[in-house]
Amino acid sequence: MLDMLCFLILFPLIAALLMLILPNGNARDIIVKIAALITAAGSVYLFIETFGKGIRYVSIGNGTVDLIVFVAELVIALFIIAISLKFRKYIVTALGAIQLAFVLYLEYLMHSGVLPAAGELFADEFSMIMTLIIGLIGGIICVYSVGYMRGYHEMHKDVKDHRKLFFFLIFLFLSAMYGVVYSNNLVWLLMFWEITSLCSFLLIGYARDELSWNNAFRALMFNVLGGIAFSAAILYIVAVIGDFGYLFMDKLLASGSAVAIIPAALIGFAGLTKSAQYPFSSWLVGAMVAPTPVSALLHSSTMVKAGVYIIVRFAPIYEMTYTGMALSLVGGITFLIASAVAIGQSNAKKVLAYSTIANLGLVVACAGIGTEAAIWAAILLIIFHAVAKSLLFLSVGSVEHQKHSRDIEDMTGLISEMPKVSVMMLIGIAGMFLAPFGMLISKWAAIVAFIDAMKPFGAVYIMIIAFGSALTVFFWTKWMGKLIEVRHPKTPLAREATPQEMFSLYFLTTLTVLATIFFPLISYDLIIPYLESLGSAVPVLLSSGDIITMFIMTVTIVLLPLSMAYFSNGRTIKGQYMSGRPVDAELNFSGSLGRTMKTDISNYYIEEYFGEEKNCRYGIVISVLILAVLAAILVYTFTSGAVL
Amino acid sequence: MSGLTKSPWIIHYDASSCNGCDIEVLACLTPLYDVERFGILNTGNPKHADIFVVTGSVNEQNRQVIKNIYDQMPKPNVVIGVGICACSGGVFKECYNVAGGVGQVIPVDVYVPGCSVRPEQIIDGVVKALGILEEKRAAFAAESKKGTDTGANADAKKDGGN
Amino acid sequence: MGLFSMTKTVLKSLFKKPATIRYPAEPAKRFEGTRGQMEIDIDKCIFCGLCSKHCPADAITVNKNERTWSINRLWCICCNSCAENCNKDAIYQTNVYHAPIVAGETDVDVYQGKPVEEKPAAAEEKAA
Amino acid sequence: MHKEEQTITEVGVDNLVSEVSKMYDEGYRLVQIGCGKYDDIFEINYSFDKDCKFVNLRLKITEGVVVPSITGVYLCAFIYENEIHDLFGVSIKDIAIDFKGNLIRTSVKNPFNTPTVTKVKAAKPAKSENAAAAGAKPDVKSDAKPDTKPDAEKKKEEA
Amino acid sequence: MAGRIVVPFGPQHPVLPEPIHLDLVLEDERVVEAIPSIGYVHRGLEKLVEKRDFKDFVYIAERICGICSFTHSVGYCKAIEAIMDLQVPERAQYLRTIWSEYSRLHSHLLWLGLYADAMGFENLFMNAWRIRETILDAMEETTGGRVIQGVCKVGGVRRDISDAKLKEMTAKLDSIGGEIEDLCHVFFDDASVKHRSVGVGMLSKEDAHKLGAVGPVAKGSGIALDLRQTGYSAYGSLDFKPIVETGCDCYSRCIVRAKELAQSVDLIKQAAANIPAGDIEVKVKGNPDGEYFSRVEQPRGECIHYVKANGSKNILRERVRTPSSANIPPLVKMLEGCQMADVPVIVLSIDPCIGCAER
Amino acid sequence: MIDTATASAFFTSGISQVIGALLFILLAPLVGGIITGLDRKITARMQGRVGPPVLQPFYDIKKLFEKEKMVVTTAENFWVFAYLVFIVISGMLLFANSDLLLVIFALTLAHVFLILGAYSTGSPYAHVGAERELIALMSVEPMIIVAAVGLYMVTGSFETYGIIVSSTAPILLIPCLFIGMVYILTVKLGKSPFDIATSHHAHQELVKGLTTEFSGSTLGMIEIAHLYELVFLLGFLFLFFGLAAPLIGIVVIAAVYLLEIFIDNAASRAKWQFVFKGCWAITLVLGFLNLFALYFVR
Ligand code: SF4
Ligand code: SF4
Ligand code: SF4
Ligand code: SF4
Ligand code: SF4
Ligand code: SF4
Ligand code: SF4
Ligand code: SF4
Repeated sequence: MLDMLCFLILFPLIAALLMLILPNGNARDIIVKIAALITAAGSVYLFIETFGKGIRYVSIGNGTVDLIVFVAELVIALFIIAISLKFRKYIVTALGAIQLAFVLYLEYLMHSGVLPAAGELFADEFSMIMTLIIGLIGGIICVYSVGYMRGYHEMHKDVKDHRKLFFFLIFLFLSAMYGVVYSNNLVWLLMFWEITSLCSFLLIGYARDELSWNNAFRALMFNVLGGIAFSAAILYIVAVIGDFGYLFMDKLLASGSAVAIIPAALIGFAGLTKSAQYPFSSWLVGAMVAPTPVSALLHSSTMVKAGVYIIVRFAPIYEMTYTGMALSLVGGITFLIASAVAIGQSNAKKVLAYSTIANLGLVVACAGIGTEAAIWAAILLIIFHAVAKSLLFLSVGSVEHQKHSRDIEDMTGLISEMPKVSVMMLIGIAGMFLAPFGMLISKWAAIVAFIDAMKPFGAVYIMIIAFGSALTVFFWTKWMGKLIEVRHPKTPLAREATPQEMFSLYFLTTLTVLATIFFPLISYDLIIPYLESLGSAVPVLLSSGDIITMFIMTVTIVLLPLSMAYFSNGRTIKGQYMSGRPVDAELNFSGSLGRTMKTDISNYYIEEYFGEEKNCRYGIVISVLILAVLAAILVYTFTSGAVL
Repeated sequence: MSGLTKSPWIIHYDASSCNGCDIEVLACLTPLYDVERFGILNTGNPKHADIFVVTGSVNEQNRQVIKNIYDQMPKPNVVIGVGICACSGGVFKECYNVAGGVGQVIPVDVYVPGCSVRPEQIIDGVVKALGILEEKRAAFAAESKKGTDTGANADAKKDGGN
Repeated sequence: MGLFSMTKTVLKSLFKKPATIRYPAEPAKRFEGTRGQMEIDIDKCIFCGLCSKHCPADAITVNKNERTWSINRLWCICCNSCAENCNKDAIYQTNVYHAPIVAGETDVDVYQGKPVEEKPAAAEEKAA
Repeated sequence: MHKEEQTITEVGVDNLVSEVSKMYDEGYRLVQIGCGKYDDIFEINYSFDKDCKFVNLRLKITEGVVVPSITGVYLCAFIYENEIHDLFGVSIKDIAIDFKGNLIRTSVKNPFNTPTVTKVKAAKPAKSENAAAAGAKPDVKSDAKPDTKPDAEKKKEEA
Repeated sequence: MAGRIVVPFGPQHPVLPEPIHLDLVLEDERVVEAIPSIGYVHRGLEKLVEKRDFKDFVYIAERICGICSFTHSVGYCKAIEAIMDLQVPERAQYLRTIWSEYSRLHSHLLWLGLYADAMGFENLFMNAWRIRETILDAMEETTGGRVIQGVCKVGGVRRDISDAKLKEMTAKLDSIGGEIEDLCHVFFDDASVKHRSVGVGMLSKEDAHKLGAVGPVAKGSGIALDLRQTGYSAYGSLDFKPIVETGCDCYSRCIVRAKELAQSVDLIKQAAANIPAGDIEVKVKGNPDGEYFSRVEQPRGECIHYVKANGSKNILRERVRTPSSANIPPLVKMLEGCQMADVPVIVLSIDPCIGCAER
Repeated sequence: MIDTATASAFFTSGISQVIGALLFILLAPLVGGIITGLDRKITARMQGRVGPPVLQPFYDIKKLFEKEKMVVTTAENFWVFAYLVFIVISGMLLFANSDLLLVIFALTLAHVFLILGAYSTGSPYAHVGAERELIALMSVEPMIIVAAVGLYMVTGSFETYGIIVSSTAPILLIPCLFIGMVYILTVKLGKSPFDIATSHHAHQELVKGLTTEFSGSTLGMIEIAHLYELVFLLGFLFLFFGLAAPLIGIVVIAAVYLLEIFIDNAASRAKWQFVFKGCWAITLVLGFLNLFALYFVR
């Protein structure tokens, strides 16, 4: 147990260091694959080992580790200051300085006391779910990167090859993620948290051009801001509450809202920045400049997941407080507006980015509500989102390599050119919003959870989710439509992507489908026990009737393609209706003025309603207002001691 | 009784008519004549239509349009030439740009004479066409039964696809 | 600005008897002066060809030798010009429309005049 | 008998546009442009109207003379000028919206420039395919056999 | 972000009663380009003058179009009569006026119906056409034809209407007046109709003038252009004022036509009250020699029949400039930047009749 | 009216679910067809004409299956078939005591299939129709979800039988939601003024919009699905009355349907912007007010 937790944190770290020395080449590629495989296998092993055993603590506390942690945090802060000075990003420098000050002050305070050595690391069902997500999806993304990055550098001769650093960062990232998930000690958690910020910064800036750097710094800025909030929470515990025991998450959570609400809110704020909620969402959109595997990593299994992970962890504290409501309203607003913005995008990765932001918003909304049903929904959302979203990112990456465009319009009729990738992409998209796939179940659960949210707020949430899911249907369906819109069939490509890429895609597709089929098991064996461990009565969330309903739908969906066999028989094939105009195979027709007109068909983007700039502005304004209210609530709590 | 003759949907195309016959075709749909009594709908889409009503004569530009529309109609279907322009080119048959009646381009089943035709004549024409439609349906049903056995439809698939 | 300004008309139509003439179950409405198909009293015709000359649709063929007068029903526009130009008043317009013609059916009506031998009849007419 | 007063002033190719501009400045509306070919002379009438006062400019040209477009003054002239170009083969330069001979696609080129009215009997189908747009090859395969002609047509030919 | 959608709109399109083609380029549903192409109904009938006797040509002229068939025959006959200096009897002039206005009634009712249909208002379409049938009945009873009348001839008209019949006709017009009013009320006031037509297809007065708009299109843009004011047929002795609206949009054009319904009814009544007794035609001797631009106001606006003859029985040149062809340039202007859903409404708002535009 | 105890006893038994589902599968097309036939007849009468026979919808469908099987791409059949299947499934679920939210999601899924079918043809008109249908779907979706939530809040059950056997008719507490549902029903039934994506007759700017490329049996499947959907929608409306006021429910629903026919005949087609904004505004105002109020009533 102890070994496995440490192994999962340390093994990727070692692998990362190895990457720094290995030269580019097949050997490194193979080692990457092996390391990824080991990480994934380790995750699965840990999962099996702890399955059904409830919560477990591990202490490895001794002064040395704490010192390492302190030094690491110091180094990170200094690095941030240095690099931001170099690029003249003085806001980031300032933030870094604050962070540095906090770290030093914290060390000064802690110096006087002794930290009880009790379970710095821990594992329960929730962390196991996260373990699987990080291990399996993170691992598969590593495998995918091998082929992808080779192609990337063949295409982009102008970008300097930093693949060593790339793989170093990726593995470091995984290590830090495990750290985040397993840390019980908040100070440790903070360190891992900062490492993820830094890794993402460097990965976003991979191309080393101006755009990349700018976006990378935006990410860094918001994340450091979140880091400061996080350290403020720790400072609060140390300085105000004054009981070092509360530096352990389990204690803090057990202490209930009365004690923990302020640090929980601060950490929640940190979670908002990391999970790219409004007003911080722009960093995630900017992160699109990075190579696709990076985006996939940031979006599906790591980084943003760290943000929502921590918020969900603290969800019980938020239950029935205005603080929680404020957080979850930010999430709700983010869900609504990011979904709307996604409609106006034709860049596939941007659509994915906004949909990630939206989905995380929903998770945050659920977590902020904090009831058992809501947490149940939040965890389901995390799972299904991770699987389907990584599948989508990777398939978009593969299409991008073939078509040299990430524009959805350029995917017209993709199904006839790249049938395998397209079908997987379709499954991924369906996984994001259609019954009986997972995301939809989660949404269903969220609706049920919302109804019982704090009294009049319930109505607001219902409206938000009702409108939000309608928006979701729009942009996903039109994307699916593009994929299958065949104007004239082309011959499929012999090789749609590199074997590594195809393997990763098959793997993730299988995962998406399996997660859907086995979701009752996931619910009964993982989420419910976790909820029980939180100590409250768990409502019956899934009746057997619902499961049967879902089962009927799933079976139907699986059986339907069989009908294709019947339908491809005895049909006369005729061209499209073109108002009686004669057309050629490409649907060109002779237009006015003697021109030849090409029949273009593009999707609707309806920018008059769903324009990016306008909506993002609304999102930012509203969320800033809510955060201001949150600040007021906290100040009030701080001064009066009454939990709102 | 087949469904076809109880629900013949029409598509109307104005080849190069003078409007006289067109508006009479439209008039058939309106309250006084109301051909929906016979289940007739004006679909405006060849793919939904059973009866192709052409008014006006064929000229260089529209001959392909007529062909295209006819081609996109699923079988069994019938064509009615309405008005003498559609039957023979009418008073314009000697104009340089008029190639003649619709029969120049597609096979016509019923000719409705008149200039302009009267709604009652059009109704009469449709009634005649229904008889022909029923014959064609029977023939089509018999043939497609054979077709599925022998796989004769295979080449139907090939041609016309674009 | 009104919502549902159509209400009155809709309700009126709903409760009134429909305006429809149930042709062919009911007879078509027809006026005395309706322009229908052309008929000829072939006995009056002298096969002079004037009608044919003034037919804007060239629908009439007159064959003096064979004493036939024929009209192409798919060409005739029922304009009555032939009747107006016939000095013998042999042609007249009815108010009956021509029935539709199924492909393959004949569209030319040929009228055979009585053989020329009937001189006495012509003489009689002259006398009168 | 009601008969409108209608004046006709002759203009030449070189002062056409300036004369038309004058009409425009005086607030006239362009009513129509019409062409006729009498013997070898093309007669092009430019008709204007102001408060029901009807005046015409008349341009007489012979084959091959290039007429300047007046679309710079009256944009709506494009429809008439294209038509004259298509039907008479008169070349008109600088039409603002130039259909390049595709406004009215006729089976006979410049039909009003040819002396006789009676068309060639039964247009050859092959030609019609060419008339289809550049590049766009017709996808249509008609079930109609080329010889399926209504009896009316057949009789006409026999006659 | 919005991409282009290119749709071939027409020639066969259910909303178009007649074939016209537009290369429709859309962004989302906003029209960025709509260039028409025509020629689907071009017959070349002007050339038939070489074949037909000038008196028989009137049958062809009538078939330029089946909607304002009657006014075409008036325009053509008027040209010949002007060249030959024929004195058409007064009664014939009045009869021509009456039938012309009946044509306008039938044409406008037909148009109102089609326009309603373009907006997807099926019931309105049906009711407009139902009322129109009473007009057609009157036409058929007096001329023998529903849409192609064949009563106008060079030198007069072919059929007379008895005074009793005229009374009966005006009485009938009175009796359907209420229904027409109900119908117009919908076009004037209904919220859903206004939603589809107010502010749609703008054409400013200047543009209308510059682009040569005629008929209700010009009148809807504030230009009082009505050729009936020149006083041909019996219009000179009747009292009326052109109807003008200044909204410059589809709504205004629709209002103009709706108001012209009442105006036509009024004109018919005036004519029926004042019609003198007498002959209905003069004998035509000889052949025309000369040229004349004959202008008449059709339901869609100014139509010109230009005839040039040299004294033989076949005239040299007949050129018809029809209202619809004059209204195509304004149409191109109106379509700029509209919504796809507005396209049919705008196209219909010029009341396009391609039959005559291309002849 | 009906003894609620026996009713709930019956409705909780599994057999009732099977019966409900079977009845729906068998009877819905008949009922839907006759309603549609009457609809067309009444519409015709409102237009002053005689109209088609009441059985016309059945003739139409029979006819469609007699026609040649013509497609642009064979895939379109698959999507349309999936549409039909899922319409039937969502109806079955509704009539067999399933979770209302899942029923709604199944319905959405069905419509997504239909839209995908239109996309798959690669035809400009079908494409624009598909986009418009998607807008229509997006317009109505919130209201349906809100209505389901409202029903739950009143009756304490998401399951249809649970809603039906509730002792008070839900409509008493959620009248605004009912009105909202009636509003969006116009969109769902594809009636003027909201027939933006396709409509039964032609003459619209999109030719036949969504269904442009579907012909013969493919179109036939769509027609059948429409019949099922009609019954589904009316059944959904019935939930607002339940067994507490079944007769009133039937009368009100009949009246609502007549109202829809009337509106169809008394309005022109709106532009999609209006449809979208209108539906959302209605949902936002009526839906929110009613839900908000419910929190205090409960
Ligand atoms: S698809 Fe685009 S980003 Fe990817 S390698 Fe090609 S050009 Fe570069
Ligand atoms: S508001 Fe929108 S457009 Fe502006 S920076 Fe943020 S994400 Fe980009
Ligand atoms: S037959 Fe006569 S009325 Fe009909 S289109 Fe031809 S010319 Fe016009
Ligand atoms: S009828 Fe006329 S053509 Fe015939 S013989 Fe007499 S004058 Fe000559
Ligand atoms: S009625 Fe007219 S068209 Fe018919 S035959 Fe007589 S002249 Fe010719
Ligand atoms: S004009 Fe009269 S008499 Fe002469 S051929 Fe004709 S029908 Fe006979
Ligand atoms: S504008 Fe031309 S086509 Fe239209 S009705 Fe008038 S004459 Fe006929
Ligand atoms: S209003 Fe028009 S488009 Fe709508 S159903 Fe009726 S006819 Fe069809």
